[in-house]
Amino acid sequence: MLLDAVPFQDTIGLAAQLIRRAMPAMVLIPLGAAMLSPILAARSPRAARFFGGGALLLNFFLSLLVSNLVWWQGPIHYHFGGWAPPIGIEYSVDAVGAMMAPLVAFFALLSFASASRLEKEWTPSHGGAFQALYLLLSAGLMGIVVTGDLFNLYVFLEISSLSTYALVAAGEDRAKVAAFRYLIIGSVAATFWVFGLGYLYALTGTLNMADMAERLPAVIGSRAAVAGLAFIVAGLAIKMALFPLHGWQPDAYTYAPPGAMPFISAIMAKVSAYALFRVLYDVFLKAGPAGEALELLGWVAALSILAGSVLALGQRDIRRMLAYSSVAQIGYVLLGFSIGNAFAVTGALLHMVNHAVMKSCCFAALGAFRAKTGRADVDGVAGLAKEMPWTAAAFTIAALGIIGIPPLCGFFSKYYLIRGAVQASAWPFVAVFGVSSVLGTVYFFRIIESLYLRSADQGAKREIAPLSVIAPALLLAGLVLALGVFSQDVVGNFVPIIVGAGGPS
Amino acid sequence: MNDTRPLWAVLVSLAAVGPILLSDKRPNLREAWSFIAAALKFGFVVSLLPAVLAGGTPECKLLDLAPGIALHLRADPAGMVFALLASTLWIVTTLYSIGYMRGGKSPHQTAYFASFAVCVSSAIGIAFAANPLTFLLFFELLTVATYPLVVHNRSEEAVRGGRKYLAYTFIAAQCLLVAVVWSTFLVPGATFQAGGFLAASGATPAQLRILLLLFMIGIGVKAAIMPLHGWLPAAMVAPTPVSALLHAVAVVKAGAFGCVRVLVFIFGPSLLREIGMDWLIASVAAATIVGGSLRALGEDNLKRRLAYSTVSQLSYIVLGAALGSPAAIAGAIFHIAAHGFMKITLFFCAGSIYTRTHYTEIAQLAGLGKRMPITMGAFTLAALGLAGTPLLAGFVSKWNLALGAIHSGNEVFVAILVLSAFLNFAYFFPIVYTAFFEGDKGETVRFDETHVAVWLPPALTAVAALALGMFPDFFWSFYTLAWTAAKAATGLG
Amino acid sequence: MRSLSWIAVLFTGVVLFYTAPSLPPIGDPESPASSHVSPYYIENSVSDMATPNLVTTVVTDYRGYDTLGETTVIMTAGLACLLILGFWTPMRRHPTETDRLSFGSPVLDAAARLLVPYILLFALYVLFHGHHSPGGGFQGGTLLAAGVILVRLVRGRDCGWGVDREQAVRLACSGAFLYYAVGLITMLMGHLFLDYSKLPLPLTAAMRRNMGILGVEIGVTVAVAGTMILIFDCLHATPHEDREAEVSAERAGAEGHT
Amino acid sequence: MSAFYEIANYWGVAILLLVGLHGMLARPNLMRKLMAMNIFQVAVILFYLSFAEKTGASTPVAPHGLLHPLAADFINPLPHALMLTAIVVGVGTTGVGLALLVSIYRRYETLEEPELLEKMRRENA
Repeated sequence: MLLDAVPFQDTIGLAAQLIRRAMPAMVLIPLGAAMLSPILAARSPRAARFFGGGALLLNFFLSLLVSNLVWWQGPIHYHFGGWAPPIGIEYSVDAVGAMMAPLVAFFALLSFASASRLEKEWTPSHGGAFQALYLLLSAGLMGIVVTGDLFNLYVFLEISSLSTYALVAAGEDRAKVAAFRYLIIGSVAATFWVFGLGYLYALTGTLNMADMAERLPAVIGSRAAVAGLAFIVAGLAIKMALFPLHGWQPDAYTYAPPGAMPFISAIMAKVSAYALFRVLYDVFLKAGPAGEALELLGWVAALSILAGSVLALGQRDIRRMLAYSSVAQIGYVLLGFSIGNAFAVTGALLHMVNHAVMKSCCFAALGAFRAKTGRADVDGVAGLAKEMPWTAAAFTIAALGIIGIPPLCGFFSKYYLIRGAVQASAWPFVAVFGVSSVLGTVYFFRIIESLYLRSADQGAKREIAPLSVIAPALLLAGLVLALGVFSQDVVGNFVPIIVGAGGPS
Repeated sequence: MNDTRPLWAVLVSLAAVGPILLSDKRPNLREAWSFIAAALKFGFVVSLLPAVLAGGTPECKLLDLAPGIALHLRADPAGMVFALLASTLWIVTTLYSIGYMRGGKSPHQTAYFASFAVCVSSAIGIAFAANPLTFLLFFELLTVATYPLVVHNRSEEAVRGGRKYLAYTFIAAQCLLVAVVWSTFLVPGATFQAGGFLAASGATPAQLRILLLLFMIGIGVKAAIMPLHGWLPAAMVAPTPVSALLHAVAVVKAGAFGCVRVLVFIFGPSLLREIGMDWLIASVAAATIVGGSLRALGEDNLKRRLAYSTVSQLSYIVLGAALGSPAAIAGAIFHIAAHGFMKITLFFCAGSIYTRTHYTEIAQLAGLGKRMPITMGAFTLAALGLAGTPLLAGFVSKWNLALGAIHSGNEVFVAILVLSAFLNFAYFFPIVYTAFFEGDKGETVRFDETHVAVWLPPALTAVAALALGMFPDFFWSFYTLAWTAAKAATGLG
Repeated sequence: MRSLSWIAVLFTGVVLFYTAPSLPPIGDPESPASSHVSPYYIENSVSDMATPNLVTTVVTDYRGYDTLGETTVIMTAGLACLLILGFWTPMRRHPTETDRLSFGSPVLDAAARLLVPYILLFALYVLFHGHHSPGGGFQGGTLLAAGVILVRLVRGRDCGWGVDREQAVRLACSGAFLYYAVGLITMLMGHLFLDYSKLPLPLTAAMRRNMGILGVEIGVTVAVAGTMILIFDCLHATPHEDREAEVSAERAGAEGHT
Repeated sequence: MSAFYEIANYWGVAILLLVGLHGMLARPNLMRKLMAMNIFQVAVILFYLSFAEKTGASTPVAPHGLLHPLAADFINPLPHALMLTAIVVGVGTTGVGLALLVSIYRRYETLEEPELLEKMRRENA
């Protein structure tokens, strides 16, 4: 066989070459599986589900291999159709992309079990469609993470949006109205992205990120470039559900099917935030985004943090409260980007990972509570800690993480963000972090109090929550702790890269 | 160089939490686990004593928490005092709470013992933390671990007390986080140094003042300094062993120790005097001392009176650390231990009175001295100690504090100390008087003590307070530890 | 909601009108868009892949991966409609009386009978001639679907040459998969994804690209046709319970008349 | 900076965009919102195609037999290729939107947003 004839060191080189060649498979595996799922599901739904799960598992291992290779040997580039950029489309995975890719793959795999559990009541082709859309969503999000071409990013943004509209609409009756509102606002966002890209294309003539980064400094002075950036950022702000533009998120999170929620809640906003990071720090870095533009972005983010926290206070339904809390937490990420120094950006990227884990743990635990009592409001979960001690503990760990209690992971991303803000002596932003954590304490402890301190009303119907829903919550809670303790290993990989790659000092 | 004993001291009780939770159904096994953990922890801490007394600082660095900042545990003299106090009193409190809980048949005992173990391990972590970030990590862990204890008996009043506790401590936690981040920004990778590490930070005095303010708010809530003390009386609704833990063993003591760390080991006496904040903090502490005592006078509930007495006693420590002269710092560090022993005795007595007679108001205690001589005897001994009468631990620390006040040139605080002695006497003597001299004289009263596990701990701690008064270096050599830390902090070397 | 819209419109309007003048003038040959990347496309597509239609070369080869994404977008839309409106109304082989005449008056019936074959033939022409004249996969697929949907509209809801919802789903997915497979072949052979010049065909590199484009165009056509039919069918379908109610009402009506 | 008449297309684009945006956000009827969304997407298509223009250049299909077309003779094919995608995305979104509207109408018998929200609130209470 080819491999054993080659001495060991070469096999490493060969393996690296193989992974370098197989990198786009991170998107192609779920894509191909999605295309085959409806056909397979018509024959036998069980086989289709194993096929989908297997594809996501393989995809997760590949993403781990790719990210380790990137962290070991530097960015990987892949030219589609044999055409080098800027002629053809290019996939490029740098250190930060190598962090996001396994994150997307992991969450796709993790909530695939609980998402597909929902299909039992549906006809086979209905189920096949649900699984195909779920795989398309993970392919779309992975496509956004690894692409190096701005228009290709739009295409995969649209794939993930369309599949999210459908996944949200698959929930209860009111979900269809929420999905329609999400469709309208989401298509505004995607069209803003294309429109902003149009401006930049008109000025630079290219769609490739690296090439545009070279050609932007010459034209950054003109108003059109700033307008392009403004439209792109506005589009992504809608996708990230930043305050004033977050209208669609609470309904979408509340009425979406619980199975898919850990995936949607964790990753959707983060991938858009990552796209913003690529635009701000890959494309616009050399051109130096206008100082006051970033400053304005910072104030929008701060407003979003405060508004999200305050709005979350007033909610009885936990899903809606978690949606508003996501509005606040994504504000942390944007604030980290707009502060701009290496610590703040590291904090923002780390917070993307941490918040993805914590928020999806909350939703997974909530899914288990809902499976048990059928209700998802604060009174509905009263006294559940006695019957479901492990899930309640998982929810508490995630909640304490979001508040920022050491040694959980939320604390460390907040540490970097505040460290960055102090270094840039942006004192109002430091105050914003503090206030929002306190507000977070209030609305999370209200739930913890209800879980542990109030007695359950015996009348409510009680089913046994299936293991496939509880397991993700426990696994994620463990991850929250592990990410906290080993946050240095996660950070160690992309701080030098950001600082090294001429990023913000 | 990597001496892992401090790490084991912290981890042993964390490790005990698992077995405690698992042996929920078998109380004896659960108590056994607590005892084993307490004994092991005490053993580890005492094993560090000779090395520290010989001037060494056994330390160990674990994984990095942030770039350039490791999870760094180091046993220095001041840390040793707090660690010894916490581990010793944990054994005594475990014994006491077995008796108290068994007697009182209170529910949720497993949650109590588990969070108690986490509290003590974070207290030891705070004692041995070598850099501000590690200190913050254990400080917030303590905050979270104490919440289940404050809301222990799940009553509406307890939940409200818990909410108040959360409001105070989490706002403080944010201020402390910002302060720690700012200090690591000013002096990257700094560890606690006797005499403070901020002197070379190059920050302007105005910035340093704000930084100090943030630190004091962050830690002051736990140290129950006057404007920030609101949560402590509200937390009195918890059962007595919890109050004992809150007051004497871990929580509030961690706050006071935190103030010592900030004032002596981050800012340092010379820097404090330079930015003119030493008299400000000292006067706030003095105000708390007097204010706390006055509030204690007004309280009729025994435990609430003891709570306000803690508020005022803790500010002795803050006062000593703020004054900055060697004697004051030594007195402050010694008072951490002295107040621990005395106050825990008072709470144990209050608990044993409650289990036996369900009296909570001071007026009800008439004639109790004859029925419960040992409990009331210990109570009187500890009360006198707190008032600062010679031959008791309180006197040693008060004497050094007064000496320090004179050395540092602010004589007015000596007057404060004397005034507080009278106030202490004013709010403790009525209790002692009603217990021994009032009540119906005539009928013969038989000896009516509670279960041995309830009256033995207060007796032990009262005797320990007496012993500490007479021989300040009794067993744990608190006095020498306090003075070594004080000399190092003020450069007398 | 209205005030938010006025603010948004006002703000976007200001940005548009303020920044439009700084865009390059329309039609200027030296504008960055026309001078940086597009000259390569214009000058090299005929020699690279023997395809005069420059847009087709850009769509299917230079930026072929975009079009794979596009085809997936279409398939996603189809599957989304199926999931949202997946009320399963199986095709009935023998249409009832009303189905036949729901739209079809004799005039429409005759016109459709004449028109549909030419629509389908023109669709195939547009597909296969996409290399040389404006056209290609998407246009071909839409025309194919138009023909089938015209028959449905005229001949009533439930008969459309056996292309019921199940086949439409299979059509949509297999079309997209054909496009995906063409790219996968070169990747499995160790070359780059969608690199048609490495296809295992006994032809010159340019002709291999030409054939690759054709294969991809066919995939797109099948996908678009399948999806269009699927979406039409979903929107057109009535849920189970309404269906039964309709049929029973019909039967009652029929008894009433006889 | 280009003169007013040189960038006439972009005024058209701006107007279409604003009409679409207003229609989507302000119109109460959901179907109208969907139509406004199409106007919004058409505006972007016009915007891109106005980059492709080259004065004196013909449509991007090389005549038969011309092996090396000159850049100046043919307009820029890239925006046309991109707008093919935008059209397809527009169709996809409209298709899904219509499907949602059909299912909403079937469930609530109305497409007017105020009425709809009122019905949902009454059911929820």
